[in-house]
Amino acid sequence: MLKTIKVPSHITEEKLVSLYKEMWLIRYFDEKVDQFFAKGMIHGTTHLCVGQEPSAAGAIAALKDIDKITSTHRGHGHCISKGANVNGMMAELFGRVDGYCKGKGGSIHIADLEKGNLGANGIVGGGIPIAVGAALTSKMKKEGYVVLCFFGDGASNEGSFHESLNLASIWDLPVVFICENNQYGMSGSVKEMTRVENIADRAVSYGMPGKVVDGLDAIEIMNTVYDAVERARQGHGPTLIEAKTYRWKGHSKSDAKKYRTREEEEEWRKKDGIKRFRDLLIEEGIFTEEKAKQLQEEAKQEVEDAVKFAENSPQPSIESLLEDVYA
Amino acid sequence: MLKTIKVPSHITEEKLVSLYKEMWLIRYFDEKVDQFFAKGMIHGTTHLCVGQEPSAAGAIAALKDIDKITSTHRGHGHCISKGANVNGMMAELFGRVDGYCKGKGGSIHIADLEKGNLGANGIVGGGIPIAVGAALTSKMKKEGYVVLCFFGDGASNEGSFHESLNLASIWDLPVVFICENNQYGMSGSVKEMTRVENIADRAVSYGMPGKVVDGLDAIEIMNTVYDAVERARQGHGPTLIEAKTYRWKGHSKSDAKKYRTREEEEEWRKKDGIKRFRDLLIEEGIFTEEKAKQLQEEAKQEVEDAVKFAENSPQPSIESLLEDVYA
Amino acid sequence: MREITYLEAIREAMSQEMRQNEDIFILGEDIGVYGGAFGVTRGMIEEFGPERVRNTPISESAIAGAAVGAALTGMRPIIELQFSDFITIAMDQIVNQAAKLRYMNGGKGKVPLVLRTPSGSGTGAAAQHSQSLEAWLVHIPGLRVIQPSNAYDAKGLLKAAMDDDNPVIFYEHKLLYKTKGDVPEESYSIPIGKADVKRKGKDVTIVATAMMVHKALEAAEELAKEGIDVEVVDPRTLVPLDEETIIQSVKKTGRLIVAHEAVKRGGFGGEIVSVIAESEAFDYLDAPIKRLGGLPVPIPYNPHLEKATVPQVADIIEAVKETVHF
Amino acid sequence: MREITYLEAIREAMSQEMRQNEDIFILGEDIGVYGGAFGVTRGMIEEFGPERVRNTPISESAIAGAAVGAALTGMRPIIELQFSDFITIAMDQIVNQAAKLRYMNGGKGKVPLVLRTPSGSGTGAAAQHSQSLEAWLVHIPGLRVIQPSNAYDAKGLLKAAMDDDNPVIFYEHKLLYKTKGDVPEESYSIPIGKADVKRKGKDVTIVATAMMVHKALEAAEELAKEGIDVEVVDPRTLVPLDEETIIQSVKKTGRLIVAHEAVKRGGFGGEIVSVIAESEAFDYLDAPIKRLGGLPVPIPYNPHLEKATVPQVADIIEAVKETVHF
Ligand SMILES: Cc1ncc(C[n+]2csc(CCOP(=O)(O)OP(=O)(O)O)c2C)c(N)n1
Ligand SMILES: Cc1ncc(C[n+]2csc(CCOP(=O)(O)OP(=O)(O)O)c2C)c(N)n1
Ligand SMILES: [Mg+2]
Ligand SMILES: [Mg+2]
Repeated sequence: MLKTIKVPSHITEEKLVSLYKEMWLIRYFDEKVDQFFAKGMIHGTTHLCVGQEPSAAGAIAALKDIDKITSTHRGHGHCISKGANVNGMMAELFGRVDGYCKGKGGSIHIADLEKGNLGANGIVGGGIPIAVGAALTSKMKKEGYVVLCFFGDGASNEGSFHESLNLASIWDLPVVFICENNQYGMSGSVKEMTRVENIADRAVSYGMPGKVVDGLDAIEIMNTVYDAVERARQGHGPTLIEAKTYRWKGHSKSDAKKYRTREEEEEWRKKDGIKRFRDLLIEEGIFTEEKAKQLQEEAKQEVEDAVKFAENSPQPSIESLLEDVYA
Repeated sequence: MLKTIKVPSHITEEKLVSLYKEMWLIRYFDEKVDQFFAKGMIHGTTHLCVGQEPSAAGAIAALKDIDKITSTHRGHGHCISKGANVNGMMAELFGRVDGYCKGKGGSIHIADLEKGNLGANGIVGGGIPIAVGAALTSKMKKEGYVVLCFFGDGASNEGSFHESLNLASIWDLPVVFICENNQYGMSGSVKEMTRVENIADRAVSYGMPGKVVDGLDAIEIMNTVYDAVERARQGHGPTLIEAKTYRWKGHSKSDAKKYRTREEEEEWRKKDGIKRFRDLLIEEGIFTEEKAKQLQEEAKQEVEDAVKFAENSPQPSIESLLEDVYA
Repeated sequence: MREITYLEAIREAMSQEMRQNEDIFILGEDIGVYGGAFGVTRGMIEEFGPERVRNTPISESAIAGAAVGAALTGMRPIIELQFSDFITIAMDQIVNQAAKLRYMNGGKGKVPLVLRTPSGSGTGAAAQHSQSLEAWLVHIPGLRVIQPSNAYDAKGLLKAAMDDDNPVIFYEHKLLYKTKGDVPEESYSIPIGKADVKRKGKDVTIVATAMMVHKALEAAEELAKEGIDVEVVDPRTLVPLDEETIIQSVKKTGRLIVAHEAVKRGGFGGEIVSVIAESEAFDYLDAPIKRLGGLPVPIPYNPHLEKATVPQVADIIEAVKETVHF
Repeated sequence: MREITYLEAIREAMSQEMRQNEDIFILGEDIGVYGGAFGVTRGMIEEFGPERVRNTPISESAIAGAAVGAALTGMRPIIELQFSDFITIAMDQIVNQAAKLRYMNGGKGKVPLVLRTPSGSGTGAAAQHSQSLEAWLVHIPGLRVIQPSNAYDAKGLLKAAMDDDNPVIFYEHKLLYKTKGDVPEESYSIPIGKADVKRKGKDVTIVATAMMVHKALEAAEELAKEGIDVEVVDPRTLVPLDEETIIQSVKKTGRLIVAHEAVKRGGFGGEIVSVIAESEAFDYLDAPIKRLGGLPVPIPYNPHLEKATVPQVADIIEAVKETVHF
């Protein structure tokens, strides 16, 4: 039994420990990707979730294996937390055959259908109705799964957000909407781009519950998502959850970050959710500082291994170009 | 000075009297159109606003001449109230050269730019962002006008509604959104298609005021719209107003109305807003029952004249087909 | 054989398949007791219930997206889009999601959905309710595009569409809904990608789609009286296109006219013309190819103007004569 | 003359015009201090302020619709759509509203807006950020469609677009942004509807757009070494299309190749082919026409695959040789 923290009943101490490592895996993965992009060794673009690890890891920890997610352009964290292996992810970023999409998708299109990750999406808001549809399948086929639908604050201004939440609500679908409000779209701050205090306030428009959580508190996120997911699983319909968070890096490959101050960045960095989680687990006596270090190192190593894996994976053949369009 | 009713300061007794006639003009116009469609004498389709006259007439009465409106597929009432002449409207429905669109637009595309009616729209929700853009012009050019944007309950489930209200709000644009909630989209009842008590509740999502009014009470509508319009004119941004109303007729040309009961229809018919307005004016001593009758007759006659006008208007020439595509 | 309408054929294809396959369901606006804007689903909610004939809010983007998500996870949704003009609102989900998901995933997952939608002019519905935008979809890899011209084809092709594991855009034509034809009662499938020679002839080939098939056949009857023997080829499926049948026909006749209702500029006709201009049939051409298509204007409301906007029998006759007498 | 980039030329055209005309403003995502996804508007908010360089929420449909409403009431908005793939979301406002309003109103009102948007592949942005969908817009009466291939054309055509009283879709190409060219400092206008012969030649005509103009010119240099004299025609504006220049060129060379990056199937190439196949130039053709266009797949992420998806210089050379040696 945990002393000071409450967690969903299926969350064991081991799970919390692995969650800690998972957050480091996400961070190291994205840090590595950042380096490769900077060096021009990966092409295209990418969107890093460094700083946002708790909302990915914490939310997905609340799910069962059968549950599904839809992700976004900023999706590496969701992908890892939903069980993807970083080898396949890195290989995809390198555009290689062993990548999740055989090199055809790249960063913003990684999907891991086996693990229930229906995919990142290059279209802001594009995944929201897809999540609703996946939830409809669950309901119609009585499959018992819930869909956790990730999107950003910026996406909540898209029409697809509105239409999807309404549809999910009137059909009481097993879907939980989770807005990772990292304060900015690309450069547009949520304060300038909306006139609501919280994105979660928009739940009113769909007659569904709206909850605000601290996006850097993995435990709070986990509990809130868990309650919403179980509510949805029991047929009581969707919830809109907003996790207040921050992306440490620029929006994508090149971003001078003129739209925000270095002070603001510093303030948010201080609130590092991984460190906070570590302190909590130490306080709870779940692991020691050494163990924490070791896990962190392991995560780092996994990313290094992933790079090797990716580098060794072959380029797709030109013949493969025409494959996979039609089923 | 009126005894029991409060109206905006620019509303004179004469205006109230003419408003009464205007509502009859709307009703007779649409009744006549209904007959012609039934007889197959007008082609295409049309959407009648019989029963909804107070929200069209009352809302537009609150405007100044410089103000603009955007209308919907169910737009004859808005059009008449914004000052259009029924001759040109009827001619348009007949597809004749003297119609508002020279016969090229038909019922769902009548616009009267001179009078500030930016047009009906065949796309549900299609006019909402256009209203926002027109309001942007007013703000940027300091033209001082406000745009009154009409749409239905069904339209409030479109993405364009959401995006537009958000945009108007963050830019503090002089636009007032008025949802004529007639309880149904085509066949989808607002109760089944949303999970909100009031469409006006959705104003929360945009940090703007939301107001519910009795859509059959022309005076209440007028006052509420007036306040919102003046607020917008003073630069305080948009308001969402919902007028609860009912369409007496089917959705469009052919509608068996299986999605609602005859009892429900009967109940709403009893609440006829024109009759109510008449009783009020009589009570206030603004006119007598005879005068009311006479006005009603005049309205009827105007519609008859419009039919004659339309019938006498020539068909457009085939050569005109290729004209008017580009400016 | 039993005669039913094009509309009934579509409904029958859906109903028969829904009886067989629990995974199929329909979603769209007013498809419940209202029966859909054109009555295609009339009676279906009574048979299949509101879970499988799902009335939606007016939210085309969510309708399409929900269908994509449902298809990706094991259902086989049919979207009824009330008017094909509204595909403008569903376009992102159809083009950027449905069509591309499988490829972007490197061949994992599939999106078996059918989007049925009525297109075309002739009902006085004016500019925003009368377009023929099939050329847009033809341009998008990952989609199949079907455009049946009669009741028999509609039933068989819709069955094939429902059986297909890919997103299929199924264009119906409003003016064809009430046209009748012989249709077997039992379920049958017409292979996607097989054109149909609706009339054999030797002097000139007309490749026509949807309503234009009927106008071409009418023109052919007229022209036969003058001794001109017209072959009418109906591609039926635009993607994949049965190029072979068209090429063979042109090689035989040496003359080609392409007729569709959609605006000529940028229309599907250009694809047919190009297929021939690039093929071995090019050498067999005895006259320039002619396209007949909609005039470059939005569809006007007035019935005379509306009619004049799209090719009519007389236009086809004139084009054939010019081509034959070139 | 002064050399600047395509991107700078576009910015300069906007800035010069905005200094002259108070009614012009830009709206779009991240066009403020961020300078837009590609940096086109960099520095403009500093000069013109946030009222005239309006950062919007991520709401493509409202952005487009607001521009329509503003244009209809007297402003002259420029929409910057971050990637042309997102036109799928703005499509209803562009196609059903902007393009049709004037016609539906019987000639009253006008919608002078410019929608600028980067298209094309080559940056590794993958399937949802690399499309070339200009053919869709070509099909819609009421729109003008412009696709400049170099800095000089970009500046002059954008000026013409801003001067035009109709909705204009202005396709920029991502890979062209950094290309340099001679561009006069003063404002100038290139008439919409005039093709440009980018290279004179007598053996074969290549009609190419955007990036393909450059590839065709490169191919032409190679081919010149082998004594094949290629004429490269850049339509520059797809609607209206300068059919005359293309027809004259083909009459002269007797051979035609059409090259665009967009998917070949259903692409704009079909229109060019058809214009020739229907014209008097048909009789002058000594070889079948060839279209070069994108393969029928979504744009893949891997750079080698991505490149192989769209026509390259070698493909053009090969096509020319086949055509010339037919
Ligand atoms: C429909 C659409 N519009 C614009 C973009 C470009 N874009 C990519 S990410 C992004 C910002 C998204 O903001 P948000 O939803 O808050 O997610 P975040 O990037 O902050 O994680 C934008 C504008 C896009 N990909 N799709
Ligand atoms: C985008 C779009 N979807 C669907 C339709 C078909 N349609 C026309 S009116 C209508 C119902 C609109 O309901 P509401 O907004 O409540 O207006 P009302 O008809 O009740 O006045 C529908 C579904 C359309 N014209 N446009
Ligand atoms: Mg964000
Ligand atoms: Mg309604």
